[in-house]
Amino acid sequence: MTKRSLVAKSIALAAIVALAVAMFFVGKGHTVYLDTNAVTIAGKEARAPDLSSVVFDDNEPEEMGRAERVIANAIGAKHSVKVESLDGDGKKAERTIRIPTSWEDVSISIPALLAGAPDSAVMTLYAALDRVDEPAEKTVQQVESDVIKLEPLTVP
Amino acid sequence: MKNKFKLFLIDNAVVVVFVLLIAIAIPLAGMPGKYLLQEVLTRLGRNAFLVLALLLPIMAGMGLNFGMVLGAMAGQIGLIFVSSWSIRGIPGLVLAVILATPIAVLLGYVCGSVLNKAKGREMVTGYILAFFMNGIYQLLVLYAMGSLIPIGNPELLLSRGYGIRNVVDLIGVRQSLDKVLQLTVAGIKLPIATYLVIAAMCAFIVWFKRTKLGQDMRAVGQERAVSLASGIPVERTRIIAIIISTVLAAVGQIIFLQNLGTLNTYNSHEQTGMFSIAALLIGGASVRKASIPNVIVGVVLFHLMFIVSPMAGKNLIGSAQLGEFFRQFISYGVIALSLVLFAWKRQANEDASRASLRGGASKGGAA
Amino acid sequence: MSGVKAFVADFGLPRIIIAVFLLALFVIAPFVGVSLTSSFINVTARFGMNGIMVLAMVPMIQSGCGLNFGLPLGVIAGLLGATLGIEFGLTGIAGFGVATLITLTLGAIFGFGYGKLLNRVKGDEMMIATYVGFSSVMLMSMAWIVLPYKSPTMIWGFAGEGLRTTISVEGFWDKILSNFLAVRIGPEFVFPTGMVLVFAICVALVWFFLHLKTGTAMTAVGSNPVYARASGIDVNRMRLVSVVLSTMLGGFGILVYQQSFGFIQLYEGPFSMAFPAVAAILIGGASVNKANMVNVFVGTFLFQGILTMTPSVINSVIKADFSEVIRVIISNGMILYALTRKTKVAR
Amino acid sequence: MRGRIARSARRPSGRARRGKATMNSIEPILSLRGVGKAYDGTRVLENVSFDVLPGEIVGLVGENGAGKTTLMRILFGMTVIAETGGYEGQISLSGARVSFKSPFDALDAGIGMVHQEFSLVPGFTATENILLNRESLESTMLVDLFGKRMSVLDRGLMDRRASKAIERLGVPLDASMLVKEMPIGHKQFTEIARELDRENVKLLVLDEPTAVLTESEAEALLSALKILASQGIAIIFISHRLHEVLAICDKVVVLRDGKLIKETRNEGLTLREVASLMVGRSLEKAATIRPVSERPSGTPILEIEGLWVDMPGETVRDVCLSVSKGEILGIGGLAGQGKLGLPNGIMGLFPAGGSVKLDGKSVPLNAPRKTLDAGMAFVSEDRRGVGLLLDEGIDWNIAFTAMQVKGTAVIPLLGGLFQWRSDVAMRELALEYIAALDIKCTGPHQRAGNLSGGNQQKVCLAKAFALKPKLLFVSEPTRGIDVGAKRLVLDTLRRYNREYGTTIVMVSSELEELRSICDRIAIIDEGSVAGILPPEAPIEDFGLLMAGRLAREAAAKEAAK
Repeated sequence: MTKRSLVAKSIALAAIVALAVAMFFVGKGHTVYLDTNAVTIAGKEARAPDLSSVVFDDNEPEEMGRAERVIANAIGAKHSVKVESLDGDGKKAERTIRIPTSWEDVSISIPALLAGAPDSAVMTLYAALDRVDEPAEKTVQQVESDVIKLEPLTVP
Repeated sequence: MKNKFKLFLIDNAVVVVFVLLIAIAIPLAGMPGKYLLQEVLTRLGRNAFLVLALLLPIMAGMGLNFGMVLGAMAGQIGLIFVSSWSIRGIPGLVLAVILATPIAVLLGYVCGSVLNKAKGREMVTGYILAFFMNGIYQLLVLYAMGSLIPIGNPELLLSRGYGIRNVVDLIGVRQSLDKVLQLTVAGIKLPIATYLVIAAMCAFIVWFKRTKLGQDMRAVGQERAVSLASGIPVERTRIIAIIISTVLAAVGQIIFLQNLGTLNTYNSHEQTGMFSIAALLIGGASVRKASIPNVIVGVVLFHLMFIVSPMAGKNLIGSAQLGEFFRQFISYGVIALSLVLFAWKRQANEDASRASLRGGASKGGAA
Repeated sequence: MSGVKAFVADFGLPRIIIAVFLLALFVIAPFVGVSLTSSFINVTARFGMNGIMVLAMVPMIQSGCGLNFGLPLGVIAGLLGATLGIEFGLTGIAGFGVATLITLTLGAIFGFGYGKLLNRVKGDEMMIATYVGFSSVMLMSMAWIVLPYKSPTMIWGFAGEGLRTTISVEGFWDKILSNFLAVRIGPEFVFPTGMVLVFAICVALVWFFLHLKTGTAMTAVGSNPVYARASGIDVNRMRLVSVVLSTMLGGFGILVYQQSFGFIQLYEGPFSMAFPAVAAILIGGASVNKANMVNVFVGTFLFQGILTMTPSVINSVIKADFSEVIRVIISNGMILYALTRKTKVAR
Repeated sequence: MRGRIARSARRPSGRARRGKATMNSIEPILSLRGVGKAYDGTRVLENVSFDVLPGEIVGLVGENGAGKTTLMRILFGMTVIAETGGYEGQISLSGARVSFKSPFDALDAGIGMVHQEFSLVPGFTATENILLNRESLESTMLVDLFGKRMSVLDRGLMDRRASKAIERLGVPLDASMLVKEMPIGHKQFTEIARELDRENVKLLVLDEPTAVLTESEAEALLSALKILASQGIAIIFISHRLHEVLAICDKVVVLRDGKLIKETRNEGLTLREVASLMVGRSLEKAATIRPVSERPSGTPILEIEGLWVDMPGETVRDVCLSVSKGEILGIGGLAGQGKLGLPNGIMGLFPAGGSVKLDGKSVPLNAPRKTLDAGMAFVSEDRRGVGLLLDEGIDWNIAFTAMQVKGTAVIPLLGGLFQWRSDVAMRELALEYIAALDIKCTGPHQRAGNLSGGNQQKVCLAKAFALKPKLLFVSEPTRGIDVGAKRLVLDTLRRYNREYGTTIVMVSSELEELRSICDRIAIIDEGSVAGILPPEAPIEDFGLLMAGRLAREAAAKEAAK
């Protein structure tokens, strides 16, 4: 191997690894739960407007009442949330949030956002209720196909 | 003129037969043309890349690469990891390809080495190797994942705590390639980016044939002994052909699955090989010769038949199941037929090539 | 030391591993609460069920046609025989007898066509056999829907569209061979004397055939076709005879299998028949062009032993059902091993 | 040896060609000194020394087995030489001692070789074949990543290089034509052009280059070789067509039994002289051949007319031959001329046509069983491929054919419905022949594959004798077996001929062997019988019969003068 090709190969390998790492961060997906539940910030209860318009990234605006939840998919870390009260009080807020890569799903509190609370209060790690695993649709035996077992051909 | 036409028919007998078959089946199925068009265009994007993966081993004289299933497995492992880390969209696909490639290279190396030990019966060996590796794949995915190999997302796992579920929802990457630059023409959606990737692949193959490696593969494919005598590393060249094919199959499977959006963990790869091979053969390719037009024509014809035959069967006999069986029959049958025709042709050619040496007495002087 | 090496080289490492593995399973079995007797009886029953299909590999291997991946063709003959027998409403020994007759006749016809085909594609037999087998299975699947069977035990009751996927032979010839002279051992287990006996008779017949002048010629064809031709043997005819024989045996094999299993499996059933039989005879020590009766016995026993023992023993030991995966790896690994070994006589 | 010293001054090669006056002061391109080789104690080459000068064409002649092939293998560093213990003596190329590890080293050093069999890729053009694995390349971006093989072919440069090589050869060869569409002569030119593309080619070795060519093609080739020599390339020309050798060579080197018999300038040489040099040797007192008066003659047992056989490499074109009852007829000739095709064709192993009569009854061709039934048997030259079931025991090997053809060792069961193979009878038959032919083995069950070559040959003979044939074809019975076994095999044949009156047709490449046992010897050349001679005939007559039709005509002219 010549020195030149060694260098080229090293660079290519590094580039691929770098690309993989970049993809990992750029493509990291999160499910974002936008909630209008009332929250308590610093001992004060913050309530959402009766009706508000919420825009997540470039998604269509969602009209939300109180104690509602909208689920949005997010790719990458940086996202923007825009809230506008439709109660007529003209309250507005916009914030760019950064979701840590290690967090799978996050919830974003709209009242907290409107109240101008710090990021840590606006965005929290989404704690799922204990998910009940529904029983697997097939038993293992069925899964493990025979040497030549044909599932009905479904190339949809 | 008439003769030329006849020759064309003989050379493309398989294609002609399928065109006729489909021409009969389409009216029987009674499906709207727009629907058919949409389906065929979608499937072209979905499958063409996989079929392209078969070309190089044919060029290197190794026949139909039944071992491409190994690549499909590698692609699926890549997708499982990407799903488990919930990397989505194009980045998810790119990452899946980056993960799948080293696995595919390794599997391709193994496959190529095994096939080198079974020269002359590469196809059946590759075929069995695919089943064998399927066992290893199951061991890995059904037992090791979630226990030895950490899987971040418990949703992917079976309720017993390890092993990947039968069906993995690829929601994160679903059609993320197809949707890039997607065009809608007269209500028909065209996955332009996918087509571009396929076109790039075709361009690569055309270019590859002009490289030294491509030239060596052609030489090895035609005359192994002569190539060896002229110093071409025959075994290595054959292994490389299989490695490239396996890697392409891995990428092809990722493209295939991103379009479908769901991964049947234990089945998706199994029929990849057969469908791709059947499609290529229907496109007019043989065990020794295959080209990019064969791929495109084959995918279109094969999938047209796939779409219309259940409905045609139902309308004809009143049984959709019949059409279902019919299309499986065709998939297997076309492979059997093509192998038989090729074996016959080879024997006929051998006889013909020696015909000039026979009947020496006709030169006179027999007294 | 060199003796051990020679033995390993001759017998093949994979076979030794498999034999040791099975031995280990038997040794471990009592310690994890798996009854040895019941295991043994189980193995015997499966041995009788599958033996003839393994035997069906022998003629084609001997004549140099390679591993019979086209076994489904014989199985189809067996399915037709069985379903026709039921259609005629025949039960008991008469029913089984008629089914056998039809099976053998059809097996001979199918085998003849199949053999003619294989003679024209020398060198590519195995791959073509596989796909001819598969496509004929699919063709028959269509036929099962279309054929005008009437017997109510076989057709879908409400839809009225073709035959059922599985048909019970209860009331026809369920365990007719297995129960013949059966010996009851313990409360649950019955030794299927009749079935094992029939298997033994079949083995004896094939052995007898291979000892005839014709059988000798067939062996020579497989051993060195050029030698055979130089000795005045019609190589193609010998190959044809072997394919016919293999196909007929395959058909009868599935009948014996069905009577013990209790069901006829139509549609995609025949798919899964060839590979285990191929793997079994290879595990028994056969190569791609040489097989004998000992290979059949040893191979069927080892392979069925592993199939029976792994689920129970491995499950008890590590609480995970590896058995299917192990089966896939062992059977295909064995075939792969046989294919990649250099055969001694070039074809 | 020849009084030339290798360290003389180098002269421009152009002046060197055919320059007898300057010969002594020119450095030879190739110089062999005392080269020898033995395989497993059998000596095949002994103390061979000669030189090849720039621009000189050296004709290398000799019978099969004279050592030509071995010499070329040594020169090319074929691995088989090193694997069997290397060679003796030294080889120098342009004054420098060389010892090649592989043919590729030899190629790099400037030696080109054109083999008898084409080594071409049929689906490639002439250009692609000429430059096979030496293509002109253009680097690409991927070269650094994946190695040189990711370069793109530079088709333009390749075309230019190929045309240059073809031009040098001076023949009309279409560089863009696919090899499979070429006439045979052009394939041969392609092969030579491939060697010429190497910049440094100094020495070209051609092994029977005209064997497959038509007369006009051969002429074109010969003049092309002359052109090459005039460019300073040295050529070693191996051919059995002696008239070609005399037509173009500057020097003739004759090998016989591994020894250099004669090295002489091609001045005033006659065909007869060369032919006798090639085959001549002191004939051992052939006490074993029948005196002329006792030789069977008259009643023909086998009559062959217009026989053609399509046996690859041994094509029979048109043979007419009659074999007398009770005689031993020898069939000789050089390799590739069709002598092997004769028995193989009659016995139905290769497609054949024409008329063959045994005892006046016509025997159908292409049906091995019919010829066996008629009473003919065959011991093939290809023992391991055709003659034996290597995986089976001696008993099977000996008894099988007789069992199938004559029902030997068969017990009829149920009134002949089944024909049971009697392993006991097979064993007895095997034991009988093991004793009769003195087969060294552990017993009748020993696998034939484990026997030595000589004993395998005896098993093959036993197989044929067990058929009790009227006429026995024996093909190369002593090939690849040791001296002691050779004698035994020949004695056995003679005994069966004398004791049982079996007519024997023996095909052999070893003329001496034929002359030691046969009553008559037919020489096959170019697929037909060149002539039939008694064993006592002058040796050069045999040589001339083998040297080709044109050579015979030329010799006749010489004689007429």
